[in-house]
Amino acid sequence: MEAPFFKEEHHIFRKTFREFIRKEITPNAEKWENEKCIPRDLWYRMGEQGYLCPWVEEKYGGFGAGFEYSVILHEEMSRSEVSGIGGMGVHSDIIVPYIHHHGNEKQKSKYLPGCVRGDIITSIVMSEPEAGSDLVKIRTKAVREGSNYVVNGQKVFITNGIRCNLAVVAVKTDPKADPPHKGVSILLIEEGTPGFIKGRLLEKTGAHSQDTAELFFEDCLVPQENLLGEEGMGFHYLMYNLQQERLICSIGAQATAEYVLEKTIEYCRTRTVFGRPVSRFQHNTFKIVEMATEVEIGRAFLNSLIEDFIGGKEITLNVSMAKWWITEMVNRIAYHCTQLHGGYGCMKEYYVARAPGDVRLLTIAAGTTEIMKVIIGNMMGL
Amino acid sequence: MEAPFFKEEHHIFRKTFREFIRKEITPNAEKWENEKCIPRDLWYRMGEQGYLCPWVEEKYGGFGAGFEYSVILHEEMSRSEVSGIGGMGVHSDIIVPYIHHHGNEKQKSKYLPGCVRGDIITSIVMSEPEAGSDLVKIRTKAVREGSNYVVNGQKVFITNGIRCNLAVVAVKTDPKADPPHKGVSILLIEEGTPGFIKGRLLEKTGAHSQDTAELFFEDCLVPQENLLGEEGMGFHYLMYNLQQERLICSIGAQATAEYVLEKTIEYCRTRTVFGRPVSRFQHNTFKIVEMATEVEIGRAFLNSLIEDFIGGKEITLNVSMAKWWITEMVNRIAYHCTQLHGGYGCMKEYYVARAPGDVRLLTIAAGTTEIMKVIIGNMMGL
Amino acid sequence: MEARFYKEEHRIFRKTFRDFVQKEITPNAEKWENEKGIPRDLWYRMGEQGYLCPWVDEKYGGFDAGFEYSVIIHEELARSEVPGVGGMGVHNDIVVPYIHHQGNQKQKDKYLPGCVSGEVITTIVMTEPEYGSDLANIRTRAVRDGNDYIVNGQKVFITNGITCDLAIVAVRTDPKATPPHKGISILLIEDGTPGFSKGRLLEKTGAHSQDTGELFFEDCRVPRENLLGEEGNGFQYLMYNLQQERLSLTIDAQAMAEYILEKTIDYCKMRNVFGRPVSRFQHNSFKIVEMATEIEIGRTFLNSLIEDFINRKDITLKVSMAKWWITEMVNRIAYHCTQLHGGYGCMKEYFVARAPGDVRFMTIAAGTTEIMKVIIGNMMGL
Amino acid sequence: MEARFYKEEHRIFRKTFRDFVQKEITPNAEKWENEKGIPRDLWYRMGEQGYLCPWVDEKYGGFDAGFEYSVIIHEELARSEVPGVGGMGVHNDIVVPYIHHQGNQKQKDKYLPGCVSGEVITTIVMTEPEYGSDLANIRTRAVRDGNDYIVNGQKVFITNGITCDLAIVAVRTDPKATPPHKGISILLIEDGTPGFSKGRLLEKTGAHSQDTGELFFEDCRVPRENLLGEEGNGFQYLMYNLQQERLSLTIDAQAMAEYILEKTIDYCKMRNVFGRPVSRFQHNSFKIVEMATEIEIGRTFLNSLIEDFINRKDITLKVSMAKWWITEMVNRIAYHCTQLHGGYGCMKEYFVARAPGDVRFMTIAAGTTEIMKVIIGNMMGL
Repeated sequence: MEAPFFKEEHHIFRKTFREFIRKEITPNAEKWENEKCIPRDLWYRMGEQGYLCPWVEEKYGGFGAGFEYSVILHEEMSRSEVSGIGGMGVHSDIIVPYIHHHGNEKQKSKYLPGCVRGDIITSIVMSEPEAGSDLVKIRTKAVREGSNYVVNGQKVFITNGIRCNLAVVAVKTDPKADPPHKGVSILLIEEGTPGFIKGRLLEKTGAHSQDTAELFFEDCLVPQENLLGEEGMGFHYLMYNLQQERLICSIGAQATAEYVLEKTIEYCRTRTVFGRPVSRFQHNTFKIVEMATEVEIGRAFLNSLIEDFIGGKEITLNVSMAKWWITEMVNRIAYHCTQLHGGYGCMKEYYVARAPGDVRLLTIAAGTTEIMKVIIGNMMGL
Repeated sequence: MEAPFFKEEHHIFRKTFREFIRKEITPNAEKWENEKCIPRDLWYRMGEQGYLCPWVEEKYGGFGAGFEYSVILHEEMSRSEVSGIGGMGVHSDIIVPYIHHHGNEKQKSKYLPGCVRGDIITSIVMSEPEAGSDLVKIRTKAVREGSNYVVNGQKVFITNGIRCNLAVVAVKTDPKADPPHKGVSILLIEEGTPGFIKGRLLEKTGAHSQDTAELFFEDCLVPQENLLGEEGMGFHYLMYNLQQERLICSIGAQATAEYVLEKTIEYCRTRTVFGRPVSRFQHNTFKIVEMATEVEIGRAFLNSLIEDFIGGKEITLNVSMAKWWITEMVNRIAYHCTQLHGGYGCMKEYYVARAPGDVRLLTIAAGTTEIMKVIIGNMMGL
Repeated sequence: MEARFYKEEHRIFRKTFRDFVQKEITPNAEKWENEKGIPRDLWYRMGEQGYLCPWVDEKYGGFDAGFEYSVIIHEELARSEVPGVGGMGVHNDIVVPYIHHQGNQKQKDKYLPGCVSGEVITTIVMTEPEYGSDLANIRTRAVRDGNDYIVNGQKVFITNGITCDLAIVAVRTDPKATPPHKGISILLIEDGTPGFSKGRLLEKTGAHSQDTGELFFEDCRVPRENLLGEEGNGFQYLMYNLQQERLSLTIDAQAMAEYILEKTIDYCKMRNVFGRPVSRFQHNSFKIVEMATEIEIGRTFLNSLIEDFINRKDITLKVSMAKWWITEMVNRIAYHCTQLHGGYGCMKEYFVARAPGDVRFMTIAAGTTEIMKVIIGNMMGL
Repeated sequence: MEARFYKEEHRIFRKTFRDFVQKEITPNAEKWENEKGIPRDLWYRMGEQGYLCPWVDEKYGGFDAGFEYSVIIHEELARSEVPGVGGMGVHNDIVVPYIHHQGNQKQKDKYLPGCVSGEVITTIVMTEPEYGSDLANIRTRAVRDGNDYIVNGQKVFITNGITCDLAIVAVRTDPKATPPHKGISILLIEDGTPGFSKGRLLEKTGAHSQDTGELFFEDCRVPRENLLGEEGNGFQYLMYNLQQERLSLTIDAQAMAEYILEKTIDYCKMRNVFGRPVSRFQHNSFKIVEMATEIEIGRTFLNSLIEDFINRKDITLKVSMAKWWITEMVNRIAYHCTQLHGGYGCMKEYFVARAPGDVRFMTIAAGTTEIMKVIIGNMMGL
């Protein structure tokens, strides 16, 4: 289904970027999977091409590009077969916006240009071993000491955790705050700051080329000027940016579902069994039709959601619906598509076989399916 | 699958009873559906044949028959295409057991023989407009006055509510009891007792030949000797008998699922569309196979459960599992089987078309699916 | 969310029509349910108000109204709690279009004004006992005899089959045609034509206030001038109009789903169990959230489909997807919503309790779910 | 619930073997996962202890042990957290039976003792790149040449494909046979036979510690005495042994499901979120209850199936049902259990996080879900 908000220039941009991915990214899928990381150099290449944070204003080196371009970048990266690329999407449209929306002029001019060029790789640092969905429970403390904060604590599940040279970190500046979320603040912590230690690369069950890590802070001294926005407003900032994060997450899930299904349809049309293409068995035909229908329906919903977002409408309710439904949908589709691949559905060389592992995280990250349902239920007054 | 606990005599009994149903019951399905009731006379005929409460001891007119016979009666009645017959099953194995297990000698000798002959039709009277699943909340009050109880209140969803001449009624004898369930007692109230008023026949969306009604008690004087067991033990009795009720309910649901599927397979084999039997389209074949598998699996589980029950084992956990899974399963099967009937799947003359309406109640009565899950969750310590 | 294509005048129209429905239709739900039909007078009242075929050209008494108005009428009728008025939707947007699109000037002049005023109730007559989905093989014969056709055959599942004044009948004019569908033509047959007899009212398992009948043709003489369009083009006309028929039915299904859930949410917020509103139990609240999400997603897809239809795009693929997914969805919703009503979920007086029976036909009529999947599969080249 | 067929000696054996697994296998899970295989030495250790093919006759070094012992070994290995040991289950109850059932005295004397001691690791070689489910059409040719067969062809998805000492290979000895399956024979081909080469270790998406490989045969000379049974009977032997293969795989799937859920329940009771154990949220507790119910139902069905098998009944229908339903069930359970683990549900160090990858092949290997449904459909005469 053609989205109403894409104009000619967007189609051209998509074509160019898809070409870039076909040449420079997809062929390295297996290599980077095994290296459990994408090469540092790719960040520079992406930056040169203007594929990182194109939405940033020109004065900071960006293009002031519309959200349509971010949508295209996420959709095409989701079709690259390289899960790790997702880390660039997180950088461009989930983390850098924090600096842009809540940072002061000094912070913006210091960091944004690097974020656009690819010199600076950012990571957003929220989760802790004891506080996943439950953000207000974070224990990482930041205590004022003169013109610094002394930060202590442990963080987990950090995307770009190994590569990052700027961490956007949620900390407790006031443990006694009531309600507790008023005690949460956000600090910008640069790589190399004494006491900022990168832990081990976490072994995931999918998305292997994406570096996810633990971070530790041990008496880490962070200058007060690295406080993002106001003290005690951290939770508020997180909630604010979560809406875009969930939208991005839904876009990635939808594009992945479309790609996995395309690949599967190709396979089922060409692979023959018992003398017929796999797709010619009515059970398989219907299975594919059911998936195609769900993909089509999801797309219609997502497009109208993107439209609302571009139109500046409040999307909390619908993005929460999209986040859980589309991410669950892509998991169903990955499951049935591997089945349709028979034995090859378990062989790593087939992208579709890797898909279940790569998409598993989607129903959990950025707010689990259950959290989404709680949010919707509350908004419905249930 | 052949149940291990059925011996030759049971097979003979089943054959005879199935024949009785084929001759005397099934042909009247439509008539009784429209009359919204089964004829009073059928109760006598069933009694004569020994098909009511065969498990009751001989001294009260029964046969002291094993539970196997009750299983057979329920299974075959579920295959009669006459939903109303269910009321007889409720009488035989759900209500009369109250009198038998908790009644005193006087009550037993007074009522049991009639229950076996069919002179006495019983009903169990628990639910109230404001208290469905939540039994401890019942408001029907029974106040001691001399040698009587004065009963006031309203009851709903009463099976055999129109026909019954003996009501087994849950009442509050002590509104202040703490915990409140200790205030619940059970009274045996005979038809004709002044102040015992039968309300309207409730219009259900299925099981039309089963008379379900409201009952009212207005200053209804019930002699103290009609108290069942001890005062304040009512809730305990209800919980005790609920296990058998849920088992019976699962047996009926399972047998119905088997029958609906049999009928549908016949139909799909003989009905042709696009020049092929309906069953020859792979999608339909697989659909039937999936249902047949679930039916088979449900049967294996139910049989082992019946075996445990006969063996006197504690079945609360497994019967709760069976109750929700099998009653939900029969609803899925009724849904897909009507689909396989095409336009006829909405035509009353087809039993399968009526099935969804007839089985809808099963996931709700005798403890909803949700209540079952709560019970299981508690037993699992979740 | 509201569709983009509605303007102020549409909102005003919806409000007016909703008032009309609430005053003149909904209060009679039970009465008409028992009468198994809606009164003739209602057709006149609807006609007076301009609620019948408002899209018809003004020169035939219509308003030349856009499809938006048809959508509104469908949606509000679907919320009336009287399934029988669905027969008016069939008349408005499924049958009369045949006369309008394929009829000649003479036929239009003769019938359209009555269709708009309510004097001419129409019905579309395709299905035969042996041929449901398999239209190309219908057997009802029409043999040329001078200036007449002599029609012989039987038809079933005819909406408005009892009340209709004008039947639009698919007949076989050439039994030797290959492919067989080229032998099908359409005749306009008036009530009262000798040899055209109406059979019994069919007893359905739901939608009781909608009259569904059988029609018989025994040497029924139909003047040749009553041939619709050209001989042998009948199948093509059916296929053409089927798209709008499926769209209309899908609109009904979506509106029903929305209404059923609204009613259920009201009930669950108001009804208390175990000291809390039913909606406050997490399982129930998640269940409602899941339904609300599916409804929202279905609505977005349907709206974009309606938009395509208004813009004269080919909707075959999308309407086939919407038809099966949304009609299956409304059945799931009816099922879960009755569950949330507990015992009342089986009591006829509750609209939601009747809903499962009322929506059951939707996955079967106008092309079963399976047929939709076959169509989509073919279009996808599977 | 425990199966009827277990006696005291079985319980003792289970306890001993479970200790062995906990000591010698589970602690190496990660190591062997990375080595993509289990050490040769483990085969000897298992052999010493009598855990390899205990069912083999004593005269060949076995214990003549009943199938109950095989079941226990399968179940405990499935709980070891090391999918690789599944290869031992394949050796024990899937491959070696070929030699035992269809081998001649000479072959038994030569190979069985080694199979029991662990010196001979076996593998069954059927699938080819172009022929998965469609066995009758395999192309690997074996041409008679004097006292040898000359074998040419390629095989894929071979469990123990890297470590095997003896391959039991399905070949085509008569390309002209009609029906084609009559042209299939089975050869015993020893590691080291010239022209028999082992290909690369296949990179799977799960079950990493299980070595799965490709095998190539290039003018491989196999003495005629290595023909298993009679020429042209190969397909029949495969079909015969497939029943036990499916039963074994189903036992693994069921045991996995039980273990995954146990681990998840432990986690959900211990892990706190929003101040409550994860298991205390009604949605989660219902989810767990639903899984526990499916597992219980699956277990009952499986036990009755095992009982039939032990009693030499024909299990084709039931094992086909169990195979698809239980292997699909374990996949659902792996999915929901990872969800209940939140972020840790994607972290390799958690067994439950690896489970979705480890169980994925189960609905595909030994006959896909779709093949099972075809078999059942045929047996039901659909």
